[in-house]
Amino acid sequence: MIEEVIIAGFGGQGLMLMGRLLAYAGMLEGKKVAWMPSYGPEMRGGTANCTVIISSEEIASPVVHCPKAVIAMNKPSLDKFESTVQKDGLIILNDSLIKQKVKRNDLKVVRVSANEIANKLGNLKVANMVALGAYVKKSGVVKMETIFKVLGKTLTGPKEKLIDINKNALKKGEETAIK
Amino acid sequence: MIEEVIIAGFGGQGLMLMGRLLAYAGMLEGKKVAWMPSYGPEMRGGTANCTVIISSEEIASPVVHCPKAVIAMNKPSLDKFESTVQKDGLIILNDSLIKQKVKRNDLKVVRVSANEIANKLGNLKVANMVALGAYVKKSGVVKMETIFKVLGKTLTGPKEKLIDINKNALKKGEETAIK
Amino acid sequence: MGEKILMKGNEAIGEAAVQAGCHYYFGYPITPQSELTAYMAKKLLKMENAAFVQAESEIAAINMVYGAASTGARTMTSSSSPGISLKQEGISYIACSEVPCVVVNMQRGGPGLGSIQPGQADYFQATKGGGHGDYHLIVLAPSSVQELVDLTMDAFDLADKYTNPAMILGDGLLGQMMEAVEFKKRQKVKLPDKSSWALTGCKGREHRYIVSFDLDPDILEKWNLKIEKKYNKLKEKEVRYEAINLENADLVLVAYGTVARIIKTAIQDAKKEGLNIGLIRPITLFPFPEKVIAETAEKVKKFLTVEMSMGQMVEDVKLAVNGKAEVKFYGRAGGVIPSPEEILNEVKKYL
Amino acid sequence: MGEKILMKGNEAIGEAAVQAGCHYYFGYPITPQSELTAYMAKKLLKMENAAFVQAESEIAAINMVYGAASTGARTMTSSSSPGISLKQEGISYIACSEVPCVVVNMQRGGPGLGSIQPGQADYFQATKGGGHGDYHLIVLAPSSVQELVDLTMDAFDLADKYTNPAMILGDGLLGQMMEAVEFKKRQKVKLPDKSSWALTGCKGREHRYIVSFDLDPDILEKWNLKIEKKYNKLKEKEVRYEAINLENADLVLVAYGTVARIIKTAIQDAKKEGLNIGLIRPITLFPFPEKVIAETAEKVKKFLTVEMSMGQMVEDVKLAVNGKAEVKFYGRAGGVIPSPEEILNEVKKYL
Amino acid sequence: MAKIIIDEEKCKGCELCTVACPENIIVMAKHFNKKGYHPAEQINPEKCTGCAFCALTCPDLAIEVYK
Amino acid sequence: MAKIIIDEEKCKGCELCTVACPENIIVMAKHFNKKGYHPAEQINPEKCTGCAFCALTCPDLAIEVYK
Amino acid sequence: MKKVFGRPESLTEVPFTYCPGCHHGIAHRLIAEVLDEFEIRENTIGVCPVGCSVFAYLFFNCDMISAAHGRAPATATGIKRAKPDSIVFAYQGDGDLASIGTAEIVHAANRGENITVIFINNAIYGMTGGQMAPTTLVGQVTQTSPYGRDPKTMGYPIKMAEMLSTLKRATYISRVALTKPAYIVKAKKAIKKAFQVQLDGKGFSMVEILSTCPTNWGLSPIEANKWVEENMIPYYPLGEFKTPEEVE
Amino acid sequence: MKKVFGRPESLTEVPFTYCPGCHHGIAHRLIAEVLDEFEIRENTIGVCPVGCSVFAYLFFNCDMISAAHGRAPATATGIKRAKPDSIVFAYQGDGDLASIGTAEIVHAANRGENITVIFINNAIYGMTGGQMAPTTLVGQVTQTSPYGRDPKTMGYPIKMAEMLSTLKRATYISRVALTKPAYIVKAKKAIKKAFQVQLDGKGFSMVEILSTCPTNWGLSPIEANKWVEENMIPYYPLGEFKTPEEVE
Ligand SMILES: Cc1ncc(C[n+]2csc(CCOP(=O)(O)OP(=O)(O)O)c2C)c(N)n1
Ligand SMILES: Cc1ncc(C[n+]2csc(CCOP(=O)(O)OP(=O)(O)O)c2C)c(N)n1
Ligand code: SF4
Ligand code: SF4
Ligand code: SF4
Ligand code: SF4
Ligand code: SF4
Ligand code: SF4
Ligand SMILES: [Mg+2]
Ligand SMILES: [Mg+2]
Repeated sequence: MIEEVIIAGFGGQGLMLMGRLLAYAGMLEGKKVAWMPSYGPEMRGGTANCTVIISSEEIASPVVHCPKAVIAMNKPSLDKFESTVQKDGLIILNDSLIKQKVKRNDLKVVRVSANEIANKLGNLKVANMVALGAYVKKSGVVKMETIFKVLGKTLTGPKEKLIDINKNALKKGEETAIK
Repeated sequence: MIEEVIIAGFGGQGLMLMGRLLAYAGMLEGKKVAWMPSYGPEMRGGTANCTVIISSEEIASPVVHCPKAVIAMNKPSLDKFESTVQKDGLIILNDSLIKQKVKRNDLKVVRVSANEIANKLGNLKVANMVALGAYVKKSGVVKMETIFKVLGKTLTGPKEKLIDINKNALKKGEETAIK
Repeated sequence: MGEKILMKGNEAIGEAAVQAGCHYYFGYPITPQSELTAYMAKKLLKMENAAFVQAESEIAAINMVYGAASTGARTMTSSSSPGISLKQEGISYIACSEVPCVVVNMQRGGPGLGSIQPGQADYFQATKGGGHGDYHLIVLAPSSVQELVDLTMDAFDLADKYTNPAMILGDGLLGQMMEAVEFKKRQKVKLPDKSSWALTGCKGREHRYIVSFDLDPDILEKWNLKIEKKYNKLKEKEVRYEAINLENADLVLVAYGTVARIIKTAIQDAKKEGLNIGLIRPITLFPFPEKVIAETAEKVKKFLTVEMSMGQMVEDVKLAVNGKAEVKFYGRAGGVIPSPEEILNEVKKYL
Repeated sequence: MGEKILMKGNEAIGEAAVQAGCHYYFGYPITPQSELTAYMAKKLLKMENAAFVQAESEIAAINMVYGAASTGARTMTSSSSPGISLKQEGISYIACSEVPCVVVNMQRGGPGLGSIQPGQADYFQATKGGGHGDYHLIVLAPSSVQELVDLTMDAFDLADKYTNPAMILGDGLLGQMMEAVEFKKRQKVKLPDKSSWALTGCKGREHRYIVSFDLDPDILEKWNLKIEKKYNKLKEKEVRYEAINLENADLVLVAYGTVARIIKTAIQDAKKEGLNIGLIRPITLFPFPEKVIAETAEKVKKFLTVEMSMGQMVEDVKLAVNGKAEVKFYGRAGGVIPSPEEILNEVKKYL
Repeated sequence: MAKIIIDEEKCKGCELCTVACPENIIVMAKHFNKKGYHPAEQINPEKCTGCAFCALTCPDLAIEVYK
Repeated sequence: MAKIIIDEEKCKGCELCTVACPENIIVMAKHFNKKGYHPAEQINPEKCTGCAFCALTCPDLAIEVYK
Repeated sequence: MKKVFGRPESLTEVPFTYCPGCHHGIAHRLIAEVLDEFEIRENTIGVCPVGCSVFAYLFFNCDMISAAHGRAPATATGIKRAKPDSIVFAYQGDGDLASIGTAEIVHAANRGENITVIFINNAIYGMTGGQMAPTTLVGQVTQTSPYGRDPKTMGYPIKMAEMLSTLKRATYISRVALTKPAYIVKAKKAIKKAFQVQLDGKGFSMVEILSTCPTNWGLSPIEANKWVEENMIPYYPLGEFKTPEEVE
Repeated sequence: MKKVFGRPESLTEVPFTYCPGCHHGIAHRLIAEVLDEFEIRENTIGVCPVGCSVFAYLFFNCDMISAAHGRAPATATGIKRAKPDSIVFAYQGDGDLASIGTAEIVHAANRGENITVIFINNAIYGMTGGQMAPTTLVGQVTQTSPYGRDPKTMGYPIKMAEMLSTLKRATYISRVALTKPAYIVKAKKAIKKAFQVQLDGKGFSMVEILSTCPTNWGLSPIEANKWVEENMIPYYPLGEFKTPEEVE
């Protein structure tokens, strides 16, 4: 089994954290994992992305040109990555910021109003967790419990109080994925 | 015909000038010439030397390990170079500063009291010309007139007044070589 | 230890260095290796008998390394391509003085300011001597975050063993990616003791000095010959590489670091298509695994070297093959990473 | 002109540069090339529309060259081994930006501070790229004071023609020795006009810029490919070498610069002993005269490369010979100059 | 009588103009621009004096002032 | 009562000691030392006060002072 | 109504790549306005540094060259010596000018090179993600001073304007800020004066601009401005340190 | 009678390679005497520069390292950081310290590295045969200022002691000369003070020594001393520019 996902959006949307949580979870579930960020000044204002690979085998190339799934947190990301997704692949998109339709019709598409939901939860910053929740549910790459466990290990000290709202965001995302 | 001479002594004894005059003269007589100084901090206080090659053919290697002749202006130079002179070669030595004998007996040796002679002429600095005069005469590598001509071209402006004393020094050297 | 943790390549180098007893770091920020400098700051600034200095420049950094390492302390600096170019004079001094230390180069696209994407175009500089004079670095080329850890630790041992600067030649991709790593307990290797040369103050002994020059060329030549001996010993004893199905391979790929990883995917894909492709992955770039390549060239007649450069290591491959087989080259430059697909297509051209 | 004058190698380079229209010089003193810096000061400081600046360092000097040359002016800097190492970052920038200029390296013994005696151990640095990234300098290797003059003038033409930095790779001996030289009238060569890229102020045109980077690796790769084209053209059109009795030679020596001169004496001595020894003297080190060597290797089966180094150019010789003949190496390091006798002895070993 | 024009797409939502304006008539819009920022917008423009403080402060030259 | 010892072979004939000596009792010898310099030598030593000015100024530590 | 404030001709149409609220943009605009007002755009060659402003060559509508990190003053020297009739300015960050480029700025100033340097002091390495600069304030937390800058091992923030003012041929040296319209107007005056010195052939001129880096300071642009006023200005006094009058 | 003046233990028996009358020799002796008097020879590591004093490692009877040209302060920093309990001094010429090594000396001083720097200002590049140094006087003729140093294109002689004194962590900075016994005695006091600052862990200390280069000045040693007194001292005032008291 090998799962590749590219998580893309604006710098500042918490993309890197999404990826790290995912990779961490994969590791805890005994898989081989690799996390690869885009880096450099492009992150300044512009769009950024990271790639996560979770596999039962050794991971050879850490560079993914055609991922199984894409999480597009804003419009430019969808424009950039829609075409790269593998046939019958998965796209999670943040329709708070993406109004247009996905052109390809072979893809599974989950639209999540991440920003609105996050706003309702009281913190726009957790929009990323909403999207991640939807992805984890839909792809089944790791168990949601593992993500929760990782959250606990990651958000420590002052950040600990943020665990609950992040969990709720993940759950909300999960729900939208079920519908 | 190819003639190689190493001119050695203390920095400050005017060795480089001796070599340059010689090379310049060789050039004026239509020969191929090369002048090669020792360089660097060793010149500071310590001994210095330069090599002059005058040849009717293209000069291949400018580095001379066994010269036809050596002009030794001080004791360390004699110690260093006596053994390198070619068989039956020539040594001009400044016996104002070199008391000991030349060990090899295959060599033509001319002892010149360069400092004393120069002092008599009124300027210790022309000791180098005394030795050069002896060498030019003994080796016959270039004509003394050519050296005079070169002196004229080299000592210009304020230095012009030094031409005569240098010529005299050369002549005195010539004489010692004849005796 | 023993348990796996998820770590960024650059930080993994830092942790490995600290665990290898490197408590003195001098560096200057540059993408894509800045996380390493930051990691050393976090670690060393709160350690006893340790020092982290953000130097005013790469030049200052390498010359601080020269000083610290001359006292016998394990010392490291790191940078990326342009910054490494600035260290060349200092590296030449250190190699000539035979002072052990570790220099990390997480290569980026070049030349010039280039790009900040991964590259492999500093191979010549690292292996032939980008600095002046005859000298070599011990050059190690990791291809995973775990290997970054293991080879960083080895680099310090090798540097001490041969009193020679060692270089980790990585790239931006290895530095930026995260993988699960394990800091294994290592059995102590016996290393020469430094008390015979380190500058520690001359209490109870003659004063000594560390210099990189002598006005007498004959003496300087003796130094060169002495250093040369070390290099020959390195070639004899320390060559490392990974070889993958060379037996009756139709073609053998030669690549190091990140590219070698990508090639493994290409080789798997090739198998599916019934193609039997081999791989020789040099782990030490200096000393270069010339023997295994020469031997392979007796059997396999087609070699393809793949680099993220316009063709540098390929010269060492050709020197090793020495006309016995055909050596082709495929490269991407300026920070572009080749894909398994394009490599496989390239392979097919020559089959 | 036309008449012969006695001149020191370093000063001859300076006079040649000025006559070639190089009126901007930026340098920093170092033995054994300081006379060149001094000569440029004497000449340029009393010229109109000219500049001599003693830079605060070699790094400042090469970056001043970058600026001055970017305006289209013929510009030069010079140094010796350690100073050249410090220029590597700047050289990589200039090569990437495709700005023509001339860099002189009068090599000394290395590595480190080394000695101030002549050396040839910066060959790798000069020809493979001591700086980071994929680039090459046009490298010219004179072996007499007259050739210092002629090749310096050629260097400026080649640099302009290929908008690429050119290097004169000499050594301390050539710089310090005096020989009779002639400044021949040269027929004007047609050179590309610089107005298409030089920074002159954007009056009456779009603003333009000279840069050495792009964050998009694909664009940077295109630059690399563009530069690569130039290098291939250089290899095709500008290779220069001197060949001496290759016909039925028992052995062919390969050497450049000072060593090649010394070898000529050895060859003469060999003749006296009835030995027929050939010589290939590369005049361009990049592009390297690989074709003539490859062709010679079809006939002559013994090559001996002689360098004042531990063995650098010999790799390019082997690459050219590509296994068709035996390639031996003899070198002296650290500033030692080999004698004709020892070279001849070495030759005899292989006959 | 003066007016300003804010180029929504140039705006990066830094809010510096909002504090620079002596009339406090610049606020941040609720919606996002293409870059994903909440752009600045002017409220009761009739109050604008054309002092150009907003434009002076804008790092991205998103504001033009007319008088 | 004091005295100095000048090591002829260490001396480089710079003459600095001759001007440093308040008693003007250091002069340069006529002969050369092995290095080829005229070494400094002390005249009428009885005048020496042992002030060590000569030694202080000597760049080559050629002078020792006893008291 | 006519436009009383718009984009200067000396800026291209390319939008800045800087983070929201970053002062680099304001500094760029002020320089461009000065080039416009002196009508020297077509005769100007600018040198951009390595730093967040590495892209400045895309933004300034005049000939530009991108120098190696810290070497902008050397490259500017080369240009000015080869084209003395052109106007040359170098734009540098504090890592670029005050750290790796220390020798180059000191000696360009000491030689009295007839160039103008705009020095963006934002107390941080912006482009590389927030490491300590020589100008980083005591106690300030950065990637490479994670426990705050400790003067015992890292020294005190270096005052370049003051240090360079000790050099005789440094003709005009001043320090300005951009946190409010009044300061911005003053800053422009200083930049104009600096270029005037160059136009008059009077030698080296430099304007140090206290700037913000909201991204790496971890502050909003508004908070960042406040931080400059409350922390930087008290340590880095604003004003002119050297003016042509003081130089014979 | 007993010996009241002889060779300090901190000097080896190796005769100096300096030219007749060169002040390097005096400077060496003074440092050695201070090491003797503090009894720190066995705990001292010295850093020699590239310059005529490149051979200093043969002369000083303590552990030594020969740094790259201009980088002695960086190398000294590395040593001191790795062995804080040792005494570290760097010996540098004016080309080494004030030209190529500008960044290294400025930042070693600014960091307040607890090292001592002896700075030999002889207004020339001695070892390379007499080129202009940043400290060369106006009008002075050298290999690279053949028509005399022209301040318009080469700037004025740089006053390092004054410039470095603007840095807070530069604890002790003074300038001395060696042209007469009285000065030599003062010079030794200054060097002793500088090492005392290091022994007290108070930070960076530097003594600038105005020296002669008879060889490249083309003067006799006696004339050279006169030249220092008549030309250098008036431009480079002697005295202490920074003392520990002034530093909190
Ligand atoms: C030789 C070299 N060293 C290091 C770097 C990495 N680098 C790029 S920008 C920069 C410093 C940026 O800080 P600053 O000069 O303050 O500019 P800012 O981004 O803050 O405006 C560094 C260290 C480089 N590109 N080249
Ligand atoms: C990188 C480098 N550049 C240049 C040189 C050549 N060089 C040797 S010493 C020196 C300067 C000597 O002058 P100074 O520092 O004043 O010392 P001094 O000889 O006057 O005591 C120079 C430029 C070198 N060795 N290394
Ligand atoms: S011009 Fe002045 S009043 Fe009008 S919006 Fe801008 S700041 Fe406010
Ligand atoms: S200052 Fe400019 S960029 Fe910032 S919010 Fe106002 S208009 Fe937008
Ligand atoms: S000790 Fe004093 S008096 Fe005696 S010789 Fe020396 S200087 Fe003269
Ligand atoms: S000072 Fe020393 S070296 Fe000079 S003359 Fe006197 S004794 Fe000789
Ligand atoms: S990182 Fe800082 S300096 Fe760079 S653009 Fe962003 S805010 Fe400006
Ligand atoms: S050259 Fe000058 S500095 Fe060097 S030793 Fe001679 S006198 Fe002293
Ligand atoms: Mg900054
Ligand atoms: Mg000096």
